[in-house]
Order: sequence, then structure tokens, then C-alpha cells
Amino acid sequence: MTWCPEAADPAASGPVRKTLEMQDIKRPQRRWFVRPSSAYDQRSAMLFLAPMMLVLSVVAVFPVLYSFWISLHDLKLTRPHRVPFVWFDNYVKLFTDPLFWESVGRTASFTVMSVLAIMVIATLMSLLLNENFRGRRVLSAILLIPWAIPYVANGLMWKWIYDSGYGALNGLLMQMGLIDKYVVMLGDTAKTMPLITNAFVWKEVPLATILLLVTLKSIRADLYSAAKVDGANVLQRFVHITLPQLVPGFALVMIYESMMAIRHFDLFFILTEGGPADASHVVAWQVYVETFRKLAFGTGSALAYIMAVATFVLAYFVIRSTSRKL
Amino acid sequence: MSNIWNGDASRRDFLKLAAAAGAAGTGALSLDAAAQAGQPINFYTWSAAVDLVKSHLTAFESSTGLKVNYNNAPWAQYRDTMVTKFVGKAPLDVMWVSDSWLPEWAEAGWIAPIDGFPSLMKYNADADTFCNESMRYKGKQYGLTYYTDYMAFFYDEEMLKKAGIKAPPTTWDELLQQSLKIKGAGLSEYPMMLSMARESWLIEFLSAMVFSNGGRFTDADGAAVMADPKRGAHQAMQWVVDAVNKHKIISPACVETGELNGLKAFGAGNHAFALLSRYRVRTLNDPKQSAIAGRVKQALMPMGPGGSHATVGWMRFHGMSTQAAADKTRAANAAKLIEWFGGKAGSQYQFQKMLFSDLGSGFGVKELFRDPEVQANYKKYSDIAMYEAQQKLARKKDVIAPWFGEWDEVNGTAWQTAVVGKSSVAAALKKSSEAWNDLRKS
Amino acid sequence: MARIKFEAVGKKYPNGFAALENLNLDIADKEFLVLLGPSGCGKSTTLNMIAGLEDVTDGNLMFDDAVMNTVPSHKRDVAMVFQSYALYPHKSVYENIAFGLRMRKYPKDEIDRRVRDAARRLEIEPLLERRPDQLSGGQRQRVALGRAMVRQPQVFLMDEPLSNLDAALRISMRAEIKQLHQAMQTTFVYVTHDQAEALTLADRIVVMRGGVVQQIGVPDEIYERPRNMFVASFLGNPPINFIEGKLVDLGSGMAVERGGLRVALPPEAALKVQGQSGRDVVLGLRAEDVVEDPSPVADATLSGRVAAVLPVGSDQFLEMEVEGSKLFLRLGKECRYREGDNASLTINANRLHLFDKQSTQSLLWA
Amino acid sequence: MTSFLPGRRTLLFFGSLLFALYVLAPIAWLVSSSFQSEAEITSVPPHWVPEQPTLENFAAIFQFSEEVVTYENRKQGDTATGGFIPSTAVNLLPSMKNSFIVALAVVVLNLLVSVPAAYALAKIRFIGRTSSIYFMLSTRVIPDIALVVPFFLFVQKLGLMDNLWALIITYLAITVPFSIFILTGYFESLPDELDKAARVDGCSRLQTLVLVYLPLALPSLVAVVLFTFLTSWNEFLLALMFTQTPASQTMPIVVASFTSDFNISFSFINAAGVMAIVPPVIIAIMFERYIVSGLTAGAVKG
Repeated sequence: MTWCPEAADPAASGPVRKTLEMQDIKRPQRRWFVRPSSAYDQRSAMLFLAPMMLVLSVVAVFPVLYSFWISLHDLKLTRPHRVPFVWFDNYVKLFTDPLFWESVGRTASFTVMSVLAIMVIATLMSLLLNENFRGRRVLSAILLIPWAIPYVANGLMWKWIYDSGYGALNGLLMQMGLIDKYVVMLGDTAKTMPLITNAFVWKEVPLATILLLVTLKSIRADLYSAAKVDGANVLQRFVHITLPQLVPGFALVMIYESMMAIRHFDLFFILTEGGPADASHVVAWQVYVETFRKLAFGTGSALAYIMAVATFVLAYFVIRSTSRKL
Repeated sequence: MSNIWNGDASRRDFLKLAAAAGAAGTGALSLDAAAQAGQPINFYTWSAAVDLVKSHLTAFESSTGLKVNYNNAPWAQYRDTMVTKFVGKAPLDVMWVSDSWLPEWAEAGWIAPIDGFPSLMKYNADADTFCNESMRYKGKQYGLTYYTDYMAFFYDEEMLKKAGIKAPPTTWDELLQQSLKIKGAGLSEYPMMLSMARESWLIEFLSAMVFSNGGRFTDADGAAVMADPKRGAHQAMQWVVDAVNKHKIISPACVETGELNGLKAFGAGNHAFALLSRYRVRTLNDPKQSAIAGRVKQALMPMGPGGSHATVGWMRFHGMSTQAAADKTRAANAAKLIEWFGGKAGSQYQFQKMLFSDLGSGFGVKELFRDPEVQANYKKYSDIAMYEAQQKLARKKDVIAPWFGEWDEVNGTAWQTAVVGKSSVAAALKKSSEAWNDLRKS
Repeated sequence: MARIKFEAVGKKYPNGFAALENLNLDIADKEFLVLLGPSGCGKSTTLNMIAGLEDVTDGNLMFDDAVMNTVPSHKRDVAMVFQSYALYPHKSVYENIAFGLRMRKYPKDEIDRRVRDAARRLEIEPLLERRPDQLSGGQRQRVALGRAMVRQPQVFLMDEPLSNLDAALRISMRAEIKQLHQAMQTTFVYVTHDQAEALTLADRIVVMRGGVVQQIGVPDEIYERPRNMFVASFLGNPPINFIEGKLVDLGSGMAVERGGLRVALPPEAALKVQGQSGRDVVLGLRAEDVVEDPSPVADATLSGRVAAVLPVGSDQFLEMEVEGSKLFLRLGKECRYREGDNASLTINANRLHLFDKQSTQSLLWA
Repeated sequence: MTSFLPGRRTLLFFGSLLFALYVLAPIAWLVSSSFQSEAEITSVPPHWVPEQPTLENFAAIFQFSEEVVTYENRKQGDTATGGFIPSTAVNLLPSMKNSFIVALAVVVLNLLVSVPAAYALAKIRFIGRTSSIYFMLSTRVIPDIALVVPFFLFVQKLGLMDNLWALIITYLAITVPFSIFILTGYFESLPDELDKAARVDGCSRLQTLVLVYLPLALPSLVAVVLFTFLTSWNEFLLALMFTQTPASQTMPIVVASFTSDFNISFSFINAAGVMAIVPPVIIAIMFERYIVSGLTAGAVKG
């Protein structure tokens, strides 16, 4: 039967009808109308956006451009009166400086390590919080603590835990009989980065967990019941349903956290000041040293600029993955 | 719903809201705005002798009627903090200056010469020439003493006895042998305490080691010689590297041990020998603060082959900011304060004496050595003869230059890199000396 | 109470898509006008223009004699009912209904009077303190109606207000809306894609497609005299049957021929296509325009195999294969055809529709 | 809700235990050692629970009126005497006040800027919408460290050095894009027809925003306020550059200055740390619901 008597929908049958339908389909995607619906809307939109445009131009866009301009000068605050324009010398200096490349390497490995750790821990935690059991709410409240505390506090907390002379970590390892005398912690170049990474991960895990948790919640329960019916066991269900569904969450966490890690400064300042022997000398720290220890604002901005560009490249993916929805 | 809610009023109404918020903001902030105006004398020091300074300020305020706005920052962060303040044009009149930074700060025009103040210059007559020299840059004097001291070699007499050692070491090699003995006797895990953390103290430790090994960082006309195997720092650095890695008489944690943690550790009786600034002996022999009180003795700096008992001496002094010097009244007030601390407060060198009795900090004022009070005071915990003997052998740092701060970054790291075995001694020193020469050129 | 006038109104987008082309329409005061068409035909754009949600960019839109092209909606006196009802989730039913009046700063007691009045008429008084999420679909729809009613606006706009309701409720609401129109004595503009709604509610129907008005007229006219194949096919249930063929001159008159099937045109129709024999045409035949006639009339008989029979209470439908095309026809209960029988039925030639195959325009009514 | 684990109860129990330990243990140690004296805190192995708990650290922080120090009542001896408690302890509370003022101001300005922008981006069809979104998103990813130098020079030129305004303005750069991002996401999720309905009911755009959308966006508003507040409360790098005297120093700066001073007992530093984390933690836990719902409603969109 190509039609049913009670059909209310007129566009239902006949070859002619089909072609009519075809022609009626073509219309632009709603979100991308370039034409204002009304002059009044255009006016109000402009008015509503004006503050943001102003603020962001002044506090974000202009500074970035300006810092590029600075990066083309040899600006040293120890001799404020002579500021020659040096084209790209600062960049050349950096790119030919082995220390810079070491820092880049360190930043990269720090980023990869942290993001991996964060992903694993956050996944486990979000799976746990996605279960329904007594005390769940307490846990999710606890979870927020690391997220809320200042990095400075986080830093001093770990600095004290890691203390080679009296630190809790040494104490713990000793009481567990893993070491027979206190060992050097942050001072041991082999341990420095892992320890800093741990402090960073501990603070970043909560947000990642929340993001993943929300993604989990969006998985429709019937998917699982369906899988159950098909006799899939826990593991299979996790691998075939949960993981794939988590992918967008993972992407988000990965991008966000790597951006955080690349630019991270506070912990390096509080825990090691880039030391010992440059063991924790990352790009962000180098920016600080160049800028405020050596007062070489030119090189400092050049560095910062390289960083900004790097982050932008990363951010390109953020925009790609989000603007569609905005 | 009031009538501001009409479509076209939206702009007006935005401004209103914004203005309101702004107003609220300023209201809250006005409190702090007050602190901007520089009426009182802004006095900045590192966090040392804080209480003493406060008490001396109280006296100053009551005697002159001037107000002083006193702040202090931790020594470890002091240079960074001050530099940001200078650059940011924070209100500053008088501040403590370390001889290491003098050229940099003078060159950048942050601190001003005091030659124009006879009331201050007159005190030079009473002071060691070495002190006055340390406050001079390009023929101008930039301040009046806070304290002067040198890097000293201490040992725990009792621990040595226990190990059956009669006399303290006189050479670095002896020091090594004795340390090994003590380590062997299980008296101390790491008999020698040396703090190599990246902080402003580091250069003083290094200089002491290098000088006593007969080496130099730079030659007479300021060219780098540190990398030179004969005249340079090679010998000293090699000794440290071996002590840490080969003989294990110095803790590998030294790269994260600051001077004060070193002091604490030595004071706790964990070590037999220590390199520390001389005035620390007071703390070390003070039962309230030290587990080894009364056992700490000073010996001359051990010497390396071809070296001497030389050590490094330094000068910390009161400087005047350029902004203060630029304003007549501010300059006058600043001068008053500097005199009160660096010179005589009333009839005598009040601050210097109190500093000595409270902390044991050294002074450059010759007459104080002869002061019976001072002598009696020092007897209580140390040997003034040794104090003077070593001070005679103290020499000025040879790396003081406008680019010191920048070079210090590289040099400090270089030494640490060698100590943690990440680079050879030669390579480390080469890096450091290249950095020096580059900076010197530009 | 207003008269709404569209003068050559259009709306084009840079990507070439025309939401609306050269619309000329004069909506009389107190008229109930229905905009009918498939999605994307421009009916909603037209409605938004009246509401002031979208500017008129070409031509003029006038309320009475005032040009309204760019007057924002909060400066107009229109009320609107939405497909999703669009009630304010954070306000009680009472507040939802009162909101429009509050915005226009009516005195408290006046607001209260109107709200309760509307609530009484819509029989939602007991719900006044509830929140929208505590209401059923039908109840929400009534609240939405109430919200529009209390305003007593110049123009009353409805955007597919019934599409979210189930069939039964939809039928009954139609009646209520009709009464509402009577009671409110104001101009209604009603957008729908449901021809049945259009036919029952409208004083006049505007059939639109791809931003172009296809035909404007009273329901009967639209149904009886469709200007083109689109209009013809969009109204009528089951939909009209189209039979492609050629015009032939029988000497005695004109006829449409397809294989063995020949349908003679009634004289007045024949006149309109005089001497155009050979032209490709499409014959339009509504299901109800055939009768079972034992004595077949020449050139007005459909004969073919019955593919299916569908009794529907009142009467029954046949699906019949004629010259390779399937036709849907309605017959009285009395006829006794079975599936597979060969049937021959007589066409009521006076009710035939005839279209040009190329232009799809009607050849009978311009 | 998915509940498919075998031996679920035990698994959950140990999972939760591990979870809680991982998160709480460090904090617990921070708090515990903040109640220990220098003598006790340097004991080996550490006392997990203070044996002679002391409040001296907190006392030092809360001693509001500093009595005048004279030659007579001065603390003699080395900088380290006096339980390693710095005289700068009294700066902590004022600095927290500063942090609070800054955070509050930033929250207010941030909302004034973000809310209308987000509404426009989410609900109004206008020329330049797409480019505005890209603009906003790209500013969101500028690393704050890249802003330090130019900011420093501006702030210095404007004479805003050591002035809270410098912080307030620069913090907008960090917080505004994120807020707009979250809010836009949330507004998006609210039906468009509400917008039309309000307009037809006689609301201007601004009224539609204030009377209809704001009440509905409450969760994400709270989330944004929280985020902004915490970011400003915790920010370190910029504050390190732009503040110079206790008059404007914010909490993180003062606390950090303790950690780099070896004259200070770590038990005191930890006390300062406790002071620093109490306010944000309380706030965060109070509004936990909103953070999870509101913050992510937008975030998950992208």
C-alpha cells in the first residue's frame, strides 16, 4: 500500500509528489545563516558583543601582537635606554641554543606523561563515579578538592611531601620498608620530573574526571541492556560500548590538559626553580628566567611567542572540534 | 519592571550597570591606593635580623619623627623581587644591596651614589678599605655597610675526637681523608656539608672553594680564566664532584640544600665539617638552636695543592634608590636612615654592635674589633683571633660585573650539572666561561 | 484588529536561497488565513515577518496603513502560539499567561481579570499555580493559547500549533481554535502543512512552495480549481490521481488519450484546449469522481484490474491498474468488486482536472 | 545508570577507598603538619598525627596588631630563632583580602562582558557571528605566560604597578573566553522558540536575556562564577609580576614567598597552605552540584 486513508501527511505518495519533495528539501543549514534576521537583531548583537570585543582586544589580542613587536627588539631592562631593532635575532638565538631544545623536549615529555597519567586515572575515577552506590556524592565532593586548591598551595604541599630530609614520601617508603634510609627526591635529577608530573596530575585529574563523567552519563543505558541481551560480558561491554562512547570525552581532555601542561609554570617555580642542574628546565620556566631573571624582555617575548604559536596549533583542534556546535 | 527595560534603553542601561560595578570596584580598592603615595621612607631588606631592624626603626622613628615603611623578602628571592620593583618603579628609598649586584644595579640606574652626602661619606674613615672598596663602582660609592663577612670552615670537634682525629684538616685532601675515616667509623653518612642549591649563596661557596684552591674565575682585567686547568676552578670543582660521586662524603642532596638547610643539618649533628658563612658560628654554638652547641670550632679554610687558606669575603650594604636621590627631601630622609643603620646612631655604631651580638654578623668598622664588649661577647662562642686571621685572608669575589646576575644563572647550573654527573668538569667550566665572555662582549 | 498587507515582499539569502519571492497578499481584518505548504515553503518566514522576528527586506509589509518592515516584535501588537508551546519553564502557568501583559505594564487587577478569564474559557483554572513541566501536552497547548488570548492582539499568529498533539486531540482542538477565532474577533494567521487543518479552519488558504505562492483562495476554490499539479496534489486525501496522456481531436470535441484509455473532455473544457491535439498533458482525477455505471458511457470509462480493495467504514477504496498506472478511487459500499476482478468505472468528466505536462499549470483554470 | 560489575560491592568499596586515599592523603598530611612544631615536624620518621599539636602557626597568622618592637623586647639571635615563624605572617590575611577583592571584581566584570556576548552568539542570527566565535575561541588559547611581558610594560606605563586593578583587568583575559564558551554552550541548549515567545510577548533582546534566559541558565552561571572566582583567587604568575608590596600582594604570592624562605618552618608554611585552600575548597564543595552540571553542560559541547 503506498498510502493509508488516515494519513494526514499530504506528501506521501505518487511519483509526482516525490519530485516535489526533492525540490522542497534544499535549504541552508540553520546555524550558518549569514543574513541577520532583522536590523534590530544585528544592532543588539553588536551591542551585546561590544564589551567582549573591547575587553578581548585590549587584554588579549593587542598584547599578543605587541609582544611579537617586542620579540623583534633586543630589549634589556638592565639597559633601558638602548633598544635596537634586531629582526629575528632573538628567534635565531633561541633556535640555535641547545638549552632551548632541551627545554622543548622536557616540556613535550612532561606534557605527554601528564596527559597519559591524567587520562588513565580520570577514566577509572569517572567509571567509579558513574556507578550508583552509597557515598558516591561524598566522593564526587572530595574529588573537587584538588581542582579547587591554588597551584601554589598544591606546590608547597608536594614540596614538603617530597622533602629529602623530613618529607612524608621518604617516611612512608621507609615505614613500608622499601628504603632503608631517606633518599634524595627532587634533588635527584632522575626523580625530578616524575615527581613534578605527579603533583601536576594530582591537581588536574578532577576536571578531567568530570568531563569524562559527563560523557559517560550521555551513554544511553539501553545500549548496555542490549549488549547484555547479546550476552556481552563486562569487559566486552566496556571495550565495545563504553570506550568508543568515551572518545569525544578523551579528545576534549587530551586537548585541554595538554594545553594546561605546555604552559604550566607554577609548580616549576615552587618546587625546583628549573633545577637541579636544569633537570626541570621547561619552556615556561625559561620564559620566566629570560624575562625576569635576565630581564631580557626581547628573548622572553620571542620564547613566549613560540609557545603561543605552538599552543595555537594545538588549539586549532579545539576550535575544529567545538565551533561546529557553537 | 522599571522602564529602563525598553529595547532601545539597553545601551544606556549597560553603561549604568558597568558604571555601578566600576564604582563598587574602586570603592573596594581605594584602601590600597593610599599605599601608592610615597610619603614614608620605603625601606626594603631581605628577611634577616627582622626583629632587630624593627627595634632600630622604632628608635629611628621616635628620634627623627620620620615614618618608615618597612618590608622584607626572603634572601633566596631578594634579587628577583627587587629587580621587578626597580623595573616596575615601585616606591623605594633605601634597600639592602649585595656587592654581587652593585654593578648591575648601578649600571641600570636603579641605585644612586652617595658621594654627595658628607654625613655618610665621613664613616669611610672608620671602615676597612676592603669594605669601602666593595661598595664602590666606577669610582662612586653606593652605600654604607649593613654587614660584612666571609665564608668560613667549621668542624665538629667532638666528632673528630670520636674518630680519633687530633687536628682539623688544613688541606682539601686531608679533609677528604678525615671524612672517609669518619664515614668509615659510621659517625656520619656524609661528613662534609656543602650546600650547592641554586641561590644567592652559591657563588660565595664556589668562590671560597676556588680561591682556597688557588684558582680564579676571572683574571685581573676581568677575562674568564675559570676554564683554565691551571689558574681556574677546575681543581675545586673536581674535588666537589669526586667528594659527591666517588667518595660519597658529600650528600648528593647538596644540589637542593640551601645555605640555611645546610646550617640546620650541620647544627643537628649530621655532619663533621661544613662550609658556612662565619657568623653562623653563633647559632651553631647556641644550645637553644643547635644540637652540637659548644662543639663547633672554626679552622682556616683548607687549601688545595698550590692554593692557600684564602676564602671569599663579601659586603652587604644600605643603598639609596635613584628615585629617592632625585627628590631632595626624600634623599635627605633616606640619608638619615642610612646613617642610622650604616653609621652611628647617636654616639655609637648601635646597629652594627647589636647585629654582632644578636647574630654574630661581621662588621667592617675597625674600632669595633677593639671594643671590649664585642670581644667579650664573641668569646662566649668562638675565637676572635681565628675570626681576624681568616678575615685577613678573605678576598673580594672576582665575578662582580653588570652581567653577574645573568652569568650566575649559567655558572650555578654548570656546577650542578657537573656535581650530578651530567657533564664533565671541563665541559661545565667551559660553558660557564663562554657565557662570561659572551656577556662581557655584549 | 488589523488588516495586513504584503506588497511584493521577498527575502533572499546571499547563497541564492529565496525564503520568499514577491509575495502579494492582503489579509482582511478578522480574517482566518492559513498558510499551507511543505516544510521550507516560506510559510514560517512569512509568519515571522508578521511577528517582527524577521525583517522584510524587499517590498512592504503594512498593518492597516503603517509600514512595519523593520519594527521589532516587542514594538508590535501581535501574539503567537508555537508548535512546541514555548512556555517559560521557570514561571507558573499564571505567570506564563500574565507575562505578556506585565511586559506591557497593564495594571495588576486588569492582568488578573484577563488571566482568570482566559483560564476559565480554556478550562485550565485549576492549573494556574502549576509549572509547565507538570502539564500534559494538551494542557500546555491551552496555556499557550491563553498566553496569546489575554493579549487581545491586533494579529494572532499560530505556527503549527497542533502538530505536537495526538490525532484525536488535534481534531478537537481544531474546533476550539475555530471558536476562539469567532470569540476574539481578530485577524488570525495560521501556518500548517496539514491540508485537513487548512480546509477545516481557513477562511482563505495560501498554498506556498519554495517561497512562491502557488494559489490563494477559499478552501473550495483551492480544492476544486487547483491552479497547478502541486496544489492539486497537496490537497485531497487520498491524493489526486495523475494520468499522463496526449490531447486528441475527436472532431466532436477534445479528448485525452493514453493507450487504450480515452477520456473525452466536457465542452467548456474542450474549448480551452481547442486545436492543441498532440499536446502532452496530465489528467487529474480525484478518487471520488468516479461512479460504478453498468452502462458504460463512451470515452469516459476506466477499465482495469482491481489490485486491492480497502473498505473504510463509510465507503471503500479501490486500487486499480489502468494503462500501467495505479489509480486510487472511492466507491460506495454497495459495489462488490474483489481483488483481481476486472472493473470498469465511469468518470464524472465535469470534475476532471487538466494540466500541461511541461509547466504543470492547469489548462482549465488560470 | 550502568551497573554491570561482578562482585560489584567489593570492587566499588576498594575503588572508593583508593580514590579517597589518593585525593585526601596529601591534604591530610598538609593539615596534620600545619599543627606540628618545627621540632616535631623535623622528626624522622614523621609523626602522621601531631603528638603535641600546636596552634602557634595559626596564632602568628591571626595576630592582628603587631606590637611595637623595641631594643628591649626584640627577639635576639639568628633569623631562625622564634620557631621559624616569619614576621611576614601577618601579611597573609590582608593578602587574602586582596585576593578576595580581585576575585569578586573579576567575577562581576566577567559576567557583564560574557553573559550578553554568549547570548548573542547562541541565540541571535547576525552578520559576523561565525567570525566572533572564532575570535573568542582563539583568544581562549593564548597562554597567560605569553601575556606577561606586554602586560608588564602596559601596567608599568599606566602606573598600575602594585595596584589591584592591574590584576583585575588582566584576569579578564584569562576568564572571559572560557565563561563565554561555557555560557554559549548552555544558552544553545535552551529552545529557540522561548526566545521568539518572549520577543512576541514584548521583550527587547536585553529583556529576553535577563527575564527569560538568565533564570534558566542559573546552573551554568553559578559554574562560571565559581570558575572565575577560583581562577582569580588562585592565579600566580601575573600576580607575581604586578604586585610588589603587601598593599596589593594576593594570597598565592605571599604564600609562595614563604616557601622560598628557608628561615621558615615548613609547619608554618603548611599552615599558610591550609589557610589558602580553605576558602576555595568550601566554595567548591558547597556548589559541587552546579560545577558538575553547569560547567560541563557547555564544556561537553566542546
